[in-house]
Amino acid sequence: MTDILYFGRLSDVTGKPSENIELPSDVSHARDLRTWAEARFEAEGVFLEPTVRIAVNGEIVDDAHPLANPNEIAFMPPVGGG
Amino acid sequence: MTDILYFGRLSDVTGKPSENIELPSDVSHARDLRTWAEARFEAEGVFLEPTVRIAVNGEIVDDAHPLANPNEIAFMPPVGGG
Amino acid sequence: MSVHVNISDQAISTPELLKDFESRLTSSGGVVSFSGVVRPDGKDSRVLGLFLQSYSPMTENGIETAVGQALNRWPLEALAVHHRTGEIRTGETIVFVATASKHRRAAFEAADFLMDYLKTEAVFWKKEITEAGDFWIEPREQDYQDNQRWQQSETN
Amino acid sequence: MSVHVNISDQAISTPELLKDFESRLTSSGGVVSFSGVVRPDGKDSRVLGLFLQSYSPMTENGIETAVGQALNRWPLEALAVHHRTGEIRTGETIVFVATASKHRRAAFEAADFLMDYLKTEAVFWKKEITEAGDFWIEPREQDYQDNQRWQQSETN
Repeated sequence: MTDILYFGRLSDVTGKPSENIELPSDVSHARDLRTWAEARFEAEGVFLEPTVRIAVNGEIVDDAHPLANPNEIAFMPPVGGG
Repeated sequence: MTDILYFGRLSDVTGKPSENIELPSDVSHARDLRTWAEARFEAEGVFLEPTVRIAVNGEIVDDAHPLANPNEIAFMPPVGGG
Repeated sequence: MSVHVNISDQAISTPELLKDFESRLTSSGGVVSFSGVVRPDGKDSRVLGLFLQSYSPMTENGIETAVGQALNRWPLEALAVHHRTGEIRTGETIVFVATASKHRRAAFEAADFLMDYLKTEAVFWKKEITEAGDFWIEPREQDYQDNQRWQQSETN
Repeated sequence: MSVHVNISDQAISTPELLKDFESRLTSSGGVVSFSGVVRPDGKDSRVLGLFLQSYSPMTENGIETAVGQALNRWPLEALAVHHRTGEIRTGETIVFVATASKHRRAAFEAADFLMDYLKTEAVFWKKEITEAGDFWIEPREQDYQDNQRWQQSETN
């Protein structure tokens, strides 16, 4: 099981700040998560925005990053400071 | 009678921070005060230093300023902030 | 050297934090503090408060990296960063930074530098709660420019 | 607009002054405070304290002129200057400056500007009381250079 976190305005799209799910078997790389989330939340492209970054277990990764049963994945819109 | 104030290191020379005196009749301009103080305290030239300024009744004056029975005269070494 | 970094949803009392900060100093001539307070005037309507999200430990790690840069760059005796998260009402303090150094310029510059980091790059997501609704706020161009100053002066 | 200028031989409590300052604010996003503490390390020997002379009302008038310049130059909501005179022991606070503005850069710069004035041009005479004796201190070249910055950036 993996925690998926939706930060900032993404939680408005998903209706929740996080969820704990079994990753589908066809989600093998970070880029697959974007299309998976797009479809899951009918997100009108927000998960495909290049400024929305993906962090796996607390580390920012690029789209080509392979996913090996991660504990925690975060979708991060641009951070704006406090 | 006139209050004469000796600020900063000048009070080390005079041995007092201020005094209340009758100005001698030959002290008619600010420059005369310098020579008067020099003689009075055997001051080795400190009252003649151009960076030591004279204030009359709270206003800085130049050496040519005439003295008309002032209430308060201050000898001010360079100010150095707090 | 005393360094405190704290991120919490508890209220910030600037005078108390400053008192605590000063009590740890022994040799500093200058102490600078900055506190950021939630302002009532939003872009379009009155702001009732903010909601601030952090992502632990990424938020803390980022702040600690900026703190390390400040310590490398300025001769500081002590440094504190307290940042609040969660719901913060207008008029309440959202951030407190304090720096102490023998030299006042170092204390001023380090506090200014840390605030620029905290206002532009720090890992926070911020929602304005206004009379007209709630709005997520993403970075302003001015904030990027402010932060840019420090990189320029490093290469010049 | 709230402006406080105070020169007195009474002890300065930075946290209390900051609390009082913050209580007067209604719209500021950023509050900067600076406090200057008497340092133990003198030029040649250990400093036990300072003796600071002012000349009223010349000292107050000079500070108020600098305060006026700050208010003209930066959009401030509030500003406070508290300066201590008389005998001040090492570790005690000699000066407190606070500024508040909607914009943090304005608050930082105004506090920095006022401190430069207070450390270079303000009408004070200062004696260091050290283990090796008492010494009157006159301006350092560095202080003049710090203060010079503000005139340069006005004409550029």
